[in-house]
Amino acid sequence: MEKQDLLRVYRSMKTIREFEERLHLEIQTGEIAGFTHLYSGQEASAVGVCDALSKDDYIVSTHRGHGHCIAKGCDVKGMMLEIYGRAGGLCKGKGGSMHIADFDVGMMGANAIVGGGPPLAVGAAIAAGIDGNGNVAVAFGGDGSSNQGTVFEAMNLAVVLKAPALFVFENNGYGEHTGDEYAVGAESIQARSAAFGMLSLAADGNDFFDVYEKTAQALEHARAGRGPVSLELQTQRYFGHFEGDPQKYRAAGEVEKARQEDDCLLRFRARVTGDGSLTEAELDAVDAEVLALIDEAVAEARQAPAPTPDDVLTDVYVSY
Amino acid sequence: MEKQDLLRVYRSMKTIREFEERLHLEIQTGEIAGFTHLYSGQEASAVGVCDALSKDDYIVSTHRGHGHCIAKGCDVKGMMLEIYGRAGGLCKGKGGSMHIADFDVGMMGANAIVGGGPPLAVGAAIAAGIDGNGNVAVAFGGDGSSNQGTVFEAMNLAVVLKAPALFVFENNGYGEHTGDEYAVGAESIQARSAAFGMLSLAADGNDFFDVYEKTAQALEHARAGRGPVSLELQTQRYFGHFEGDPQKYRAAGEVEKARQEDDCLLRFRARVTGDGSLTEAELDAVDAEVLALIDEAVAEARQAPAPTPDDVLTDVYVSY
Amino acid sequence: MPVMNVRQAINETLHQEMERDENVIVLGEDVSGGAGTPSGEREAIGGIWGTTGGLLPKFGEKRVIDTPITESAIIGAAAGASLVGKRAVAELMFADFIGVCMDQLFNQIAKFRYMFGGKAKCPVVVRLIYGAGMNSAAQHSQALYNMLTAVPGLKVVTPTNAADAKGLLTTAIRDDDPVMFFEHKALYTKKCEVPEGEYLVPFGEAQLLRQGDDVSVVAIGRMAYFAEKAVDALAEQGIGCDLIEPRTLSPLDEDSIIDSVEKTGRLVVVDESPPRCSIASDLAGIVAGKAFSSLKAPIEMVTAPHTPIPFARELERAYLPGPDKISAAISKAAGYR
Amino acid sequence: MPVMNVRQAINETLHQEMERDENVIVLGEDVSGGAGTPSGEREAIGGIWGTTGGLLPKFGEKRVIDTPITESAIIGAAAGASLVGKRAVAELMFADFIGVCMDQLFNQIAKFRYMFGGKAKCPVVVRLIYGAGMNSAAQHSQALYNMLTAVPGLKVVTPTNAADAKGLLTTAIRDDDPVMFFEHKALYTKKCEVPEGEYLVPFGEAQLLRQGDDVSVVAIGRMAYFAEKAVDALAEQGIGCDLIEPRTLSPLDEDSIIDSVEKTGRLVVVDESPPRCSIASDLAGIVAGKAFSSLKAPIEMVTAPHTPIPFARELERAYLPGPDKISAAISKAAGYR
Ligand SMILES: Cc1ncc(C[n+]2csc(CCOP(=O)(O)OP(=O)(O)O)c2C)c(N)n1
Ligand SMILES: Cc1ncc(C[n+]2csc(CCOP(=O)(O)OP(=O)(O)O)c2C)c(N)n1
Ligand SMILES: [Mg+2]
Ligand SMILES: [Mg+2]
Repeated sequence: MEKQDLLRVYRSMKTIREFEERLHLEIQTGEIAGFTHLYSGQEASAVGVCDALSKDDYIVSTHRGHGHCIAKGCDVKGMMLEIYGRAGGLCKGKGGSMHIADFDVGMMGANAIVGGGPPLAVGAAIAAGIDGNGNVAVAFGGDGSSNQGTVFEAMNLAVVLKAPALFVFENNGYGEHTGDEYAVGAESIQARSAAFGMLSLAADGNDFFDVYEKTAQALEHARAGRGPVSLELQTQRYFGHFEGDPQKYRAAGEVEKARQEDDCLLRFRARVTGDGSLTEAELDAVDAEVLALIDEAVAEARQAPAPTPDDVLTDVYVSY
Repeated sequence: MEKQDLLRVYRSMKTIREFEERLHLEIQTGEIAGFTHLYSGQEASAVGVCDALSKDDYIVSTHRGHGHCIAKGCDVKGMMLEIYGRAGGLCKGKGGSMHIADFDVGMMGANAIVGGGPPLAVGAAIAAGIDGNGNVAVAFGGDGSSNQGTVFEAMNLAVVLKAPALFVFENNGYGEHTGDEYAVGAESIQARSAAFGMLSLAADGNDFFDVYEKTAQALEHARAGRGPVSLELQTQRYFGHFEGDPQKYRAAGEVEKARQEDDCLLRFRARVTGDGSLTEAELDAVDAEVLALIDEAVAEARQAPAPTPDDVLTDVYVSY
Repeated sequence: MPVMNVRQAINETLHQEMERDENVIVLGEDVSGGAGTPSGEREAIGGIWGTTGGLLPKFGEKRVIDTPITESAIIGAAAGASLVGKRAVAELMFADFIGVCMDQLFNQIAKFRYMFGGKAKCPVVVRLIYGAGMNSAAQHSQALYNMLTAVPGLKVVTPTNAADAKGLLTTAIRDDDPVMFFEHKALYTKKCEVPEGEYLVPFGEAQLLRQGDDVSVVAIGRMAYFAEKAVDALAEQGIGCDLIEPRTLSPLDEDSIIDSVEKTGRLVVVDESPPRCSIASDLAGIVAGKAFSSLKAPIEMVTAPHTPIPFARELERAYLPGPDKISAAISKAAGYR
Repeated sequence: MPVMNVRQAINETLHQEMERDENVIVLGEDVSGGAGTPSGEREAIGGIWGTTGGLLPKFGEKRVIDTPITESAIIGAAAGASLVGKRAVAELMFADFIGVCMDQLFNQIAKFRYMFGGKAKCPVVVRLIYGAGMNSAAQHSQALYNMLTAVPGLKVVTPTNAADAKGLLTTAIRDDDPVMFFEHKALYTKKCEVPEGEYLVPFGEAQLLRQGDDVSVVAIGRMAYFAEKAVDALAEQGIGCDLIEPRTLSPLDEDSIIDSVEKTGRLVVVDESPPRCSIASDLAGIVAGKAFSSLKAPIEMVTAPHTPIPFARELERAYLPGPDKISAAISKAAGYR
């Protein structure tokens, strides 16, 4: 990767991290309403996948969608406004954290229904297949989602139609308060996907480079018309399932250890400085830039106007 | 197997065959209403599985349920009355061909929703597991049903809970007018089930003995608390998907060939007479008995009284 | 004008619209049939209702897509394709199957535009084949349009004749919102004259099947035919009815119904569904709110009973609202003082 | 009598009924939590709403079953177990998730008894946590009881206070029919006195929260609280209302509503759902048919608008029927001449 590419990747991961760490604090002020599921810890997954995509490829996301949105190129301030429920938010304050979408950058929406997204991704992939434009549609999902019937159906349909879809399973070890060891009856998500008849890969979800390379391999396969691909990523989430989660399912010291020893940003930094691709100073400069952006985004969101009651009634239909 | 066992098995298979062949004719008179999906050709599957079960084990069936009902011990005349929509039918004429049930013999109902049954079987299996009574619940399904999300969910849940459930996939090559080669993206249903983390077997669905033995193996596994089992049976249906199906998806001569070369009744007969277990005369006597029973059942059903309009309003709730 | 039945009208419309707009695609179980079968016959059925025949040979496998039995994925895929530029027409072989794909219908398709602040459009059409009358029992006979009419974001259409089937389906396919298109299985063979070429019937415009001053009768789907019989028989006895068939349940032509009730003062609603939270009660509620001052008699609802749908001929006949029950309700409304 | 909130009342009831009848089982996502996790803490949460806490330690893993995210299998398994002798209490963490298991609810559970000619019974309870008010947006806030009230074969219960939560849940668990038990997430912390020990509230008996002669107000779920505010304020202005909270939507205590309307001649129905095919229109339809002669004013429906549920605080507040809108509707009904 070129230097500018590495900087872009780092900026993207760092933006997600700071966005989420900051939200974690801001939520405690009570200013942000509703459910918020933070992505901290999983940045290499979103960015590893999305950086390998083109702008015209599609992604479909989940309840834990901020990372996917930022990685695919959604406007960070527009997202922050949305999460604050402001009129100027990406969805005019109607969607909130769990429903951010931006079709201009191929982001087809976060989805608060576990398993709701993969069938949609297959549809976008079918459309790409008809148009023969080489686009791929990615369905993000978690370990927990991998047991939902809609996800299995989507995988089988994609195989049957050889649709250029990529099923990314971010395995962070938990679906809410339950372990994947329990909820996934299969030996692994990867093995189960393989048995559906598709190319099935796995990567270290905390290693940007591994995720990126496996995604590139998957995309080559899918773009060549050889059918869908599954990709299981082992990763970790730093915060609770939702904000306020007592997290009694964690091992003692689990998160601290992950943050110290297996953090995707630290690993990225070590590698690119270690091999001389980037300097600490260059990365620090990105950090500063990102922090400033997030500060600005929060400041603007706080002061931005709320939607007006009349807005309730619009955007239900194109015409009615 | 003892002689009396072999005779019972043959009688059961033959009863299904004659029941269905006769229905095929009777339907053409216009006397029978609604959708009817005939089981002819698949008898060794239903009987091979059900003969290995005890009366206390449960089965859950499909739209193509007559064979399963007879094999599990439903009253043949009660079934015929039901299919004719008579007040004395097993379900008082309210269910019809697609909804025959008889809880007294562990038959938890045919089901007109493809994939509707397997979750129910898992529930019965969970109940058996709680009571520790060693009972097993069998979910019958077709190749087509194997792609339905509810079926995948049922399999995973059974694995997670180690529920004593048996998923029987009768692969007759078609889901309505579509081939399993197309609709099942996986290498095989068996392989896909295996990847869910359960013991996964296959048998020649036209060979009673093979089905019976594999079922026995599955039951031993499930009764021992080692979790669910999947069993794929290769078989064939002799009639259309529903009565009236133009069957343009068939190869020329396909059914004739199956009837001559791979018929489960002929194969059973050849084997048991070949090894001297039973004589042709003994089997012929069963044939005559069965034909007489079906004649009687049809005659009685034709003359039996219809339900009365007031019956529409009963049996909705236990109390309301 | 050529005479054709509803089945043919729908088939013709699909052909016309697929020809006109290459973004129109069709998907569902056995919409062609024959995939992966030994006969080599690629169109083995053309839809079990015969409505999608000839599409695959003409438009090819990319645009006419046979699927496994996988309704959640069918509806989801139709939605996903329509979010990125296609106009997918998905078939649910029986409307009763909404149970296995309901999330895609009411949490996804219906809500995209709103949740995403107006930025998405999802011009999907779901064709749902519905209704009793063929002894298909509890899981293959239901009229479930009430459940989808309840859902903001969806449009719901219930054509009753071949011309409307064509005109409304054309409108549905060209509409930028998701449309639930209910086809009554017992009406497929109903024939009438159908305009040639391009023909659109707008949403939200009821049709007036009969005119009269004594009672307003609103009947949905197949019930319109039963109501016609009742109304015609009563006309001979001197009771005149407006007979209104809404054509689309969402949007609803409230004005036509209210105007009629303002004239007659009496309302009978006829609906094939059970009574609770039905279209019948929906219309009754609207009129009891908006045309109360004109009402001269209790609103009569003629519906199926609060029971599942029975199998046997005699039972299903007793279950369904028929001309007799409708007639009795109209007489009661007309006679109320 | 001890004072407790709805959450505690439900928890206590589950404990009591599981103790009383060993056939009662509980299943759902994270009803215990902690399965397969590194902490070794087996009860990591006790239900995300805190209603199933303490059950696993007391009754063990066989009867308190954590499941994967697999709603169709959860409801199906609950049904299957209940068909063979258990009384399963399944939790749907959010009622909005009926979309992914709707078939099991309306085609399976609801219809077994009828399809099988009265031979099956399926005493399953599905607990559905519902309602807006927590800015959970379009897919986590819906009041979908209308969709299930429409289904013959199901019973539908909507408790509004801790005592009823206990009494109705006890009745639900002992009932031999399938019961859809709707718990409003914004009412969990509402406190009141709750009878100790065994306590049953029968189905089909509404409660009269306020008495008055001018207007009948029927309010569902959380709307009863908003209606109370409106009614109390209007009482000071001399407008007296009967305030009826049905407690169960199916069976419905029609008599109480009709009796009240026969007294007041005016009806306001308040419902958190959008208007079409809602409980509001259902009740309006029933009254417009059965108490017409007593009606002196148009029936007023106060509902959410025909839109999905928005996220932002300001929008959700505008979306929900509140005391002001209810008050305006009552005044309108009372003032109609
Ligand atoms: C159909 C459905 N069931 C349950 C939920 C509640 N829920 C939200 S997130 C979640 C866990 C998802 O786990 P996983 O897929 O591993 O994603 P993660 O939260 O770990 O990112 C659950 C159960 C839901 N939103 N939708
Ligand atoms: C949910 C649902 N989708 C579609 C159907 C229509 N249908 C009934 S049987 C059938 C084919 C089933 O195929 P398979 O499982 O192989 O069983 P077979 O008919 O071969 O016995 C289909 C599509 C249905 N009844 N339910
Ligand atoms: Mg997870
Ligand atoms: Mg088959």
